[in-house]
Amino acid sequence: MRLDTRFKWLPAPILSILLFLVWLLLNNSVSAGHIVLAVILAIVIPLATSPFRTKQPLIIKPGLAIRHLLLVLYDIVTANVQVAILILGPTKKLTPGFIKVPLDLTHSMPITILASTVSLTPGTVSAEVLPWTETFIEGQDSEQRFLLIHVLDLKDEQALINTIKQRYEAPLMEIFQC
Amino acid sequence: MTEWIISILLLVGGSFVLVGSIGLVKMPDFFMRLHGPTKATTLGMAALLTAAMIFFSTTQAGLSVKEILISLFLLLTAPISAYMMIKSAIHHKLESIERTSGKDNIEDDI
Amino acid sequence: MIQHLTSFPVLLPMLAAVILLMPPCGKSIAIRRVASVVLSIITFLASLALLLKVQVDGTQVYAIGDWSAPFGIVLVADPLSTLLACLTALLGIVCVLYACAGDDDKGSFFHPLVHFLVLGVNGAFLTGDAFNLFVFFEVLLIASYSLLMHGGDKKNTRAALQYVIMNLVGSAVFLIALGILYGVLGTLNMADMAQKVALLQGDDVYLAKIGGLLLLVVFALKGALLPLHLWLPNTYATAMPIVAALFAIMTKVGVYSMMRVYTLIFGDEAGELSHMAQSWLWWLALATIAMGTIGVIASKDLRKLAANLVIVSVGTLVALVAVQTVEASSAAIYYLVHSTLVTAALFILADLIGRQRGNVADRITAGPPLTQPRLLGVCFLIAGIAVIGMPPLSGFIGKVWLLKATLNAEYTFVFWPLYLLASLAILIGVSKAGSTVFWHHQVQATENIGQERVHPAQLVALIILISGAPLMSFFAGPLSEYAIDAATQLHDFNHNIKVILSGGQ
Amino acid sequence: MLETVILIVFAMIGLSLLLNIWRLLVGPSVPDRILALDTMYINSIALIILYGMSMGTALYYEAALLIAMLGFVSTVAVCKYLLRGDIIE
Amino acid sequence: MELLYASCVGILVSCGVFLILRSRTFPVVLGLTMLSYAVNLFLFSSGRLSLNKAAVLGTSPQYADPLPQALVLTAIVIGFAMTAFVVILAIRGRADLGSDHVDGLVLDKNSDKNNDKNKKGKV
Amino acid sequence: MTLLWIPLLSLLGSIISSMTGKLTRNQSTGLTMLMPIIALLMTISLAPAVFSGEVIRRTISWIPLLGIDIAFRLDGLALLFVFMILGIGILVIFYARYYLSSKDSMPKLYAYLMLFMTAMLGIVMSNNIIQLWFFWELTSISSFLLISYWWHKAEARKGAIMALAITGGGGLALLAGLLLLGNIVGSYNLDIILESKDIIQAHAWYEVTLILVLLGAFTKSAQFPFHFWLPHAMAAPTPVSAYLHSATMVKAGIFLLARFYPALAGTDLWFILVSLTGLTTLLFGAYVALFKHDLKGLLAYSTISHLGLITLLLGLDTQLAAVAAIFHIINHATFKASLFMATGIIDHETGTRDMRKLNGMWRFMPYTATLAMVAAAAMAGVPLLNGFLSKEMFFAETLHQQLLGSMSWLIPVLATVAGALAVAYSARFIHDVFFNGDPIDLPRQPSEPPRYMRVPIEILVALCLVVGIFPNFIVDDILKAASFAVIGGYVPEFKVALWHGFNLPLLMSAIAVTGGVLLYTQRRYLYQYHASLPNLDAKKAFDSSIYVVTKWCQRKICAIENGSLQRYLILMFVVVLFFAGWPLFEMSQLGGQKQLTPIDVHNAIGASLLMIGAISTVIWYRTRMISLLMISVVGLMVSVAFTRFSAPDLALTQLTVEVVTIVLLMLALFFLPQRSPKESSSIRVLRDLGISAGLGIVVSSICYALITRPLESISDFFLANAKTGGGGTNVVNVILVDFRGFDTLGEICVLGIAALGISKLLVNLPLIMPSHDSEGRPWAKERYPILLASISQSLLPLALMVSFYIFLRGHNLPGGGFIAGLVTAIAFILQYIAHGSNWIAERLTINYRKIIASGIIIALFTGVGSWFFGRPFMTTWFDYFDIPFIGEIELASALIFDVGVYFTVVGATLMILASLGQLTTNAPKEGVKI
Ligand code: NA
Ligand code: NA
Repeated sequence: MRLDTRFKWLPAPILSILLFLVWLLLNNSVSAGHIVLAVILAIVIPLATSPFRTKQPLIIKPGLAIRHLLLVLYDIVTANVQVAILILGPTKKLTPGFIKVPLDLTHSMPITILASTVSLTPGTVSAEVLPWTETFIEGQDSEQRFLLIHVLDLKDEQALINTIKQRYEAPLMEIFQC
Repeated sequence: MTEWIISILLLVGGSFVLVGSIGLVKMPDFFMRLHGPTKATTLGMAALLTAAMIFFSTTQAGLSVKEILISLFLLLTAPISAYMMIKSAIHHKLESIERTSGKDNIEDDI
Repeated sequence: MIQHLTSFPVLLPMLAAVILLMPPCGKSIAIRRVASVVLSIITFLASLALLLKVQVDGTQVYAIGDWSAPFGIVLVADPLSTLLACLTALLGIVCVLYACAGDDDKGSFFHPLVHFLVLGVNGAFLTGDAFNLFVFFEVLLIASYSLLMHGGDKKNTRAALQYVIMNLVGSAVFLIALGILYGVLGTLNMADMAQKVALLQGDDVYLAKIGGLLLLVVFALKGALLPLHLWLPNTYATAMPIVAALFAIMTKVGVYSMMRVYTLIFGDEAGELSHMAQSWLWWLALATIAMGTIGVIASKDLRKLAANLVIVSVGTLVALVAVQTVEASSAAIYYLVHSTLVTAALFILADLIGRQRGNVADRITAGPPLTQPRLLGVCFLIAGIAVIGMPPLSGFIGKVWLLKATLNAEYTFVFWPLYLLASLAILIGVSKAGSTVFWHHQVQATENIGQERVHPAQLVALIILISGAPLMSFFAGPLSEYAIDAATQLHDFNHNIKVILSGGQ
Repeated sequence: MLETVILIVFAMIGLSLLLNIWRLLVGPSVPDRILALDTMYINSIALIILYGMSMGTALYYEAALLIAMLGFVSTVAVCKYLLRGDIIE
Repeated sequence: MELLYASCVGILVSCGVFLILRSRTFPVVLGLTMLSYAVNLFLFSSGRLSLNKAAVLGTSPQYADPLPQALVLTAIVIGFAMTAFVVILAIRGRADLGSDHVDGLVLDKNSDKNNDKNKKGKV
Repeated sequence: MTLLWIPLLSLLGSIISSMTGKLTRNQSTGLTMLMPIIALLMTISLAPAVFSGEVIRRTISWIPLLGIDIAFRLDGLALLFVFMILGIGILVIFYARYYLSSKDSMPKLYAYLMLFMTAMLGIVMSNNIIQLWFFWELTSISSFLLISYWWHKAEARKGAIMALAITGGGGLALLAGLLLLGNIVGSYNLDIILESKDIIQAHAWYEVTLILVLLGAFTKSAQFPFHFWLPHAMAAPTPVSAYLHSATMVKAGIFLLARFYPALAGTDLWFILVSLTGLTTLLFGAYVALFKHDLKGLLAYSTISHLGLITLLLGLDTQLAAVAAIFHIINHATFKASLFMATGIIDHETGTRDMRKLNGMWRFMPYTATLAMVAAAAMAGVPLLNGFLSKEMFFAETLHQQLLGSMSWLIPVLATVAGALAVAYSARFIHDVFFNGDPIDLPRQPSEPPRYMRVPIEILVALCLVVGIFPNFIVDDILKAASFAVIGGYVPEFKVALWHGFNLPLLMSAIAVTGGVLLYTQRRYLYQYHASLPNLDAKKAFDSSIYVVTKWCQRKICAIENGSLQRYLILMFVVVLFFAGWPLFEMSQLGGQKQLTPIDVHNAIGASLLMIGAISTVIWYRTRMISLLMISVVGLMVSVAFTRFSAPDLALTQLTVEVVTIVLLMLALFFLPQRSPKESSSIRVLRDLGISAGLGIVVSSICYALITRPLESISDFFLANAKTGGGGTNVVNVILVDFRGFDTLGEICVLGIAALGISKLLVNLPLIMPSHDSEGRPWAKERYPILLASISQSLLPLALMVSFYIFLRGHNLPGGGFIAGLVTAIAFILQYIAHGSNWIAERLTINYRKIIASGIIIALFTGVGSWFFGRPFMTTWFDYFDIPFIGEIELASALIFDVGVYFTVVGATLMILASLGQLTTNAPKEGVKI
């Protein structure tokens, strides 16, 4: 796990890349002018906003990250169909439930990514990060954290927990090397 | 051909959006209602935006991909909105339907 | 630089306000005070210079952004608007100076807000564009809201709340009126509007009429014309007196706007809509005078008294506006300047008197003797004589002039008796108030808690205002020439249109 | 064909919006209403995108973008209010 | 469409005015907000309604009237500033006067009596 | 030139005497007297010319455009009055030197007296009627100051106010009359007016004018029923009374009658009004005087009576009556002034003026008594004294008049009765004070006054005697000159003489004297009768009527300005409803000729959402949280409507503003109660519904009428020039930053001021922060949910980039500094919500006030920049540059202006929200019940 980049002027490389792309996307243009501007912005904005970011683990394995992203997107698409079916189907048959997924992740950003993934994938919505403490201390794992999830149609609790942990949490831990 | 693709994407997107809203109306408790809008609508939007992207790329000069950005924002924010809403629902001690399992997993007073 | 003079009365206060927000003025109160006074004097001098330029070169039209009317916004500096800009700047000096004695430190941003208020008022006076008028109205209103709460206690929170809400509704009405007028006339420059109004046909006439009448509502609210005057007494009486003194000019903005709108846009040349608001203005003005007079008699403290005198002066002015003759307008111009200075002086006096009377403050009851009875007594006498309209001060000339000007108006037989009775009531009310405050002492007036002497800065401010009355009387000759000149130009429709739409050539 | 499809989708979105407002009106709880409003924001994006497509102009794109960004902020603010009362603490 | 538009404006005006006439600050603030929506729509419509004619040069053969749009923009901003002020003033009023009544107190039938009470309370 | 100096000198005297505070009393008196003495000498030097029939004039231009000049004239009438004013004035000043106690401020009295003298001189010498009024009112003011000289006494204050109220009221009537007069004649010049008798009397306004002028004269000269102020003015020091009520103040009214006699007299209306008023006053005053126990009271009513006499004379339709009137003016001035002074001595020496206590003064001050008795005899009309002569003339003229037709005999009879009453009260004055046994309970032991205090009385009494014995020798010239001025042109032959032989007037005099003595001796019965009359106290009536009026006004004001905002608003809405609604009914057809746009389904749905949102906001307005959600729907739909109707910029602005507003309202909701109580009655709700429905209908009708009509506007210009002249293709934005950039400058000022004002409002704000929500739930403990915190951090750079994007494209495509600013602000607000204000404060140390100021400065200086190119403020500049590799870019000053806008918006928005947020963070949270 690494929290700082090698370059002071590039505190958040992924963010900078994202910003670079976003600028080009916004302007629908890859003209030289916009590329120059995009580069400048991609450097200036992260620097300017760096006080407003708490240190988070860097992505160590970008390739894996992209693969994971695609996987999540795929899951979103396929599983949403299922939700649509659940919604359109008879509601009486649904068996909703709350489950707690134990977390191995200890930093807020990876947890956020995991929670978002869970929320976007079918049948589950992240509800809480438990237990609640006065201040969330990044990287601290002395106390076991859980993710409280509401499931629209809960069939097998343990299976779902395993799926989440293996399918979504494990790759994240690998991406961030934590 | 592109017209077909656009049409299909539009219809799919529209359907998902509609399904999300149906879920909002149809589901018996707040926690179940949350699922439709959070997911189906987001996906529906993505489909619609893709349709728009193709539409503008073909009808107007040059590629138009900025619609991706809206999808990106939605993907970023929808889970957090859902999270905040479910938090406030728990705080408000909203009743979930009886057959909901694992209610004891909810911790009080957060 | 001289060719940009027209914009100075507007731009200088804005600059002043922002300078006062920035270091070093933002930090040190001493620097802020000096800077504020100096800047307000500069604004006044610039306004005065503009006035002289207008006297020499005639009406100045300044096209902001080099976009001439009717497309861009133009500032129109004619004798009337520059006179009022000068008056505003003068009040600005007085206000800033007076507050330097310590009032400015009772809340934040006093000095910048005063300059912002002057900006708004001057903008409203000088602009030739209807929507820009709205913008400056809002500038002066928002500044006034903030100033109203300056150094405020619980009492004026309520007044401020009501004042703000009333004016927000007023602004909504203003926008609707502008929407209608634009929707019918397709233009925003007031001179251009005037031209277009004359060409209206069919049902469009009535739509424009609604627009015009709604503007009347707005101006009546700002000017405190019956029945929209109700906010004023409380607002002015609870505001810090120096702020109320500055506010003396704000009702005049309403009156001024009526003058502009109902002599230019809906004036002689407006065809079917010509003078459409005249009879409304007339009767409302009379009712306002009556109401203000009742208020004067009923006033239990000096600030309320001054506030009600403001209402009477508004009624009087609007009655003159309603007559819509050059003579009446010139009387109105003279009276406007006079009444602004005098009522402002009365607010200040109420404050100074109140400070020297301990708990009794400015209530019109027996109280402890003042620390400086002679100084304040003489000032009150002067202000009182001026406001009553007795010789030898400016009020008497105003009174003679306005009676003379209304002599041949319709329904003079209502106005004259009413006005004369009101004058009598004011005479009794003010003399009773003065006699009670200065001469009627409590038997056991031993404790003098709130006694403080007049600060030199306050004195200078007071003298500036008070000296207006004798000076305006002494120089009534040239002033009357000026007023008549200003009024003549105000009513010279074709000349105005030509000048404004051709950019002052 | 596209025009017809757009019209159909318009109808779908319109229907969604009506469903949303129905939920907004009947509640029953405040979070329910917030959810309804949040959904409405997102459905409005769809509406605006469709307007853009039906008129063939991309001028309204930014409006959609801003709703996506800002609708979130108001939802968060309202939820924070329910949770803590004080939203900026 | 024009009729529908005008009706919407009318409804907004009605609702706004009704809320403004309530006795507590919060509904009044809502009413003012509502009224400003109505006014903005009204002012906007003074350039007439037009579909797909955004006043961006080169995007369509005909353009909507850009002037009212600019005016409404100004009006929105000013309205926002005013709303912000009145909201804070309402908070201030509640804190100062102990009530969120627009008159700062709950008025009885007899206003005279009440004024006196009010005074006593403040001295 | 000399003419001007006469009033000027006395004004100078006023100023000089006010500065003599440090000098001794004698020096002060001497200096004060100097000026009027010089003036008197000047007047004397002018007298021969006037006697020879010349009218001396002097005019200085003052307000020529209003016809108001400084114009003086000296004719016979004026000369007579100038002599009286200066002469008696000098004597009074001298007398006051001894009268005032050491506690009283002498400079003050002298300054007021001299001011008063100036005013009187001004009245009598005016040749411009507005100037006349000027001095007329000046007498009211200066007499107010004089009467209230002893302001610590309640009766002095009240007397002064009463005098001011009555004479001031009369003054207003006079002003009206004079203005009408001036309008009839076409000039305010007295010369012209006096020559325009025929025009005036033929004019339709004559009656009104006459009545108004007479009102002025009658109030000033204390004619019945306006007399009552005069006795109360006796609260003034006696020198003041001696001056005001003998020769000056009250005579001003008489002077006015005499002055306008040539122009206004001669009609039946004049004769009836003037003579009957005079007659009533004559009788009334004489009657009341008899019963006054206060010496000054007696003199006051006697003054009223004598003024009535003079008025009656001026109202008689014979020319000699006017001559008699003028003669009596002189005589009354002399004997009344001396009587007042004598009273002052008695008061001064004994400490009382009550005739019931004062008895037998002859023994203590025989010399003063003699003087007083002579003067009183003159007042009674005893032969060998001046009073006798003018009374003879008066009796004679009452016999010559034909005023009341067949009832004309009544006047001489009543005049004789009045004469008898005068004799009776004069007798009482003499007998009750100087004889009639021993004094009772005098506060002081009486003795003769200081020698010089008697000098003025001696002079005046001597005059009474000399005039009474040698009338031709002393007053002939001046009387003729004055009469000439009053009657105008031909003055009938008259002969003032002591002896006219046995005739009817002599008989009347005899009857009066006998009757008077009889009355006095039998006064017991008269007193009993008088005591049985209802006691009408004018002062009480005046006070109580003022009280009643004041209370009435206070009640009305309380009832109208009841502090209820709802009432004020309803009034405004009703006015709007009326003004906007009424012309609608005049329209022949509401809809216009424009082609209507068809309705489509989704628009209908949007509109219905908007309406539902609005209506539900109203329905749920008590549950504030829900109504807030409902109004958000409206805001959203308004933005959608803007996109639908081709206004992308508006949609963007509306959306961003909407979010900030919601955040703001959420903040407000925390500090305000969560629910509105139910307090409006159903009738009230019904009324409100009616008004709001009415307004809705009216506004939508207007809206419909507008948008169904074709429009020709100036906008084509903007469309045509946006690119070429403004350098941008987004016309709305070009209007905002260029064509109408001035509006935007004002708008950012509004925003900045609002932020300043808000932070001002928040200073020392005693907050009430609930510890739980409206349903009693305590707040959640988690302040900053971690998921929200981390996603907000990620959104900030994105949002900033979007805001930069929106900013940059604004000139050419929808966007601009304002929207960009709001987006930036909202991105930061999200940080505030997610992390709290302390967290931000640690990381962002910029002062928002400075950001606002810099924003405005940038915008302002961008505008000013164009001055350096010789262009007006805010003239924009733009150009296209071809930069290698990057391509063509546009640089425009409007962009810099927009930067200013951006900064102001960011600064203001954050200042508003953050300062409120900061406040709660620092305040302790307490449980306060709501
Ligand atoms: Na806070
Ligand atoms: Na006696």
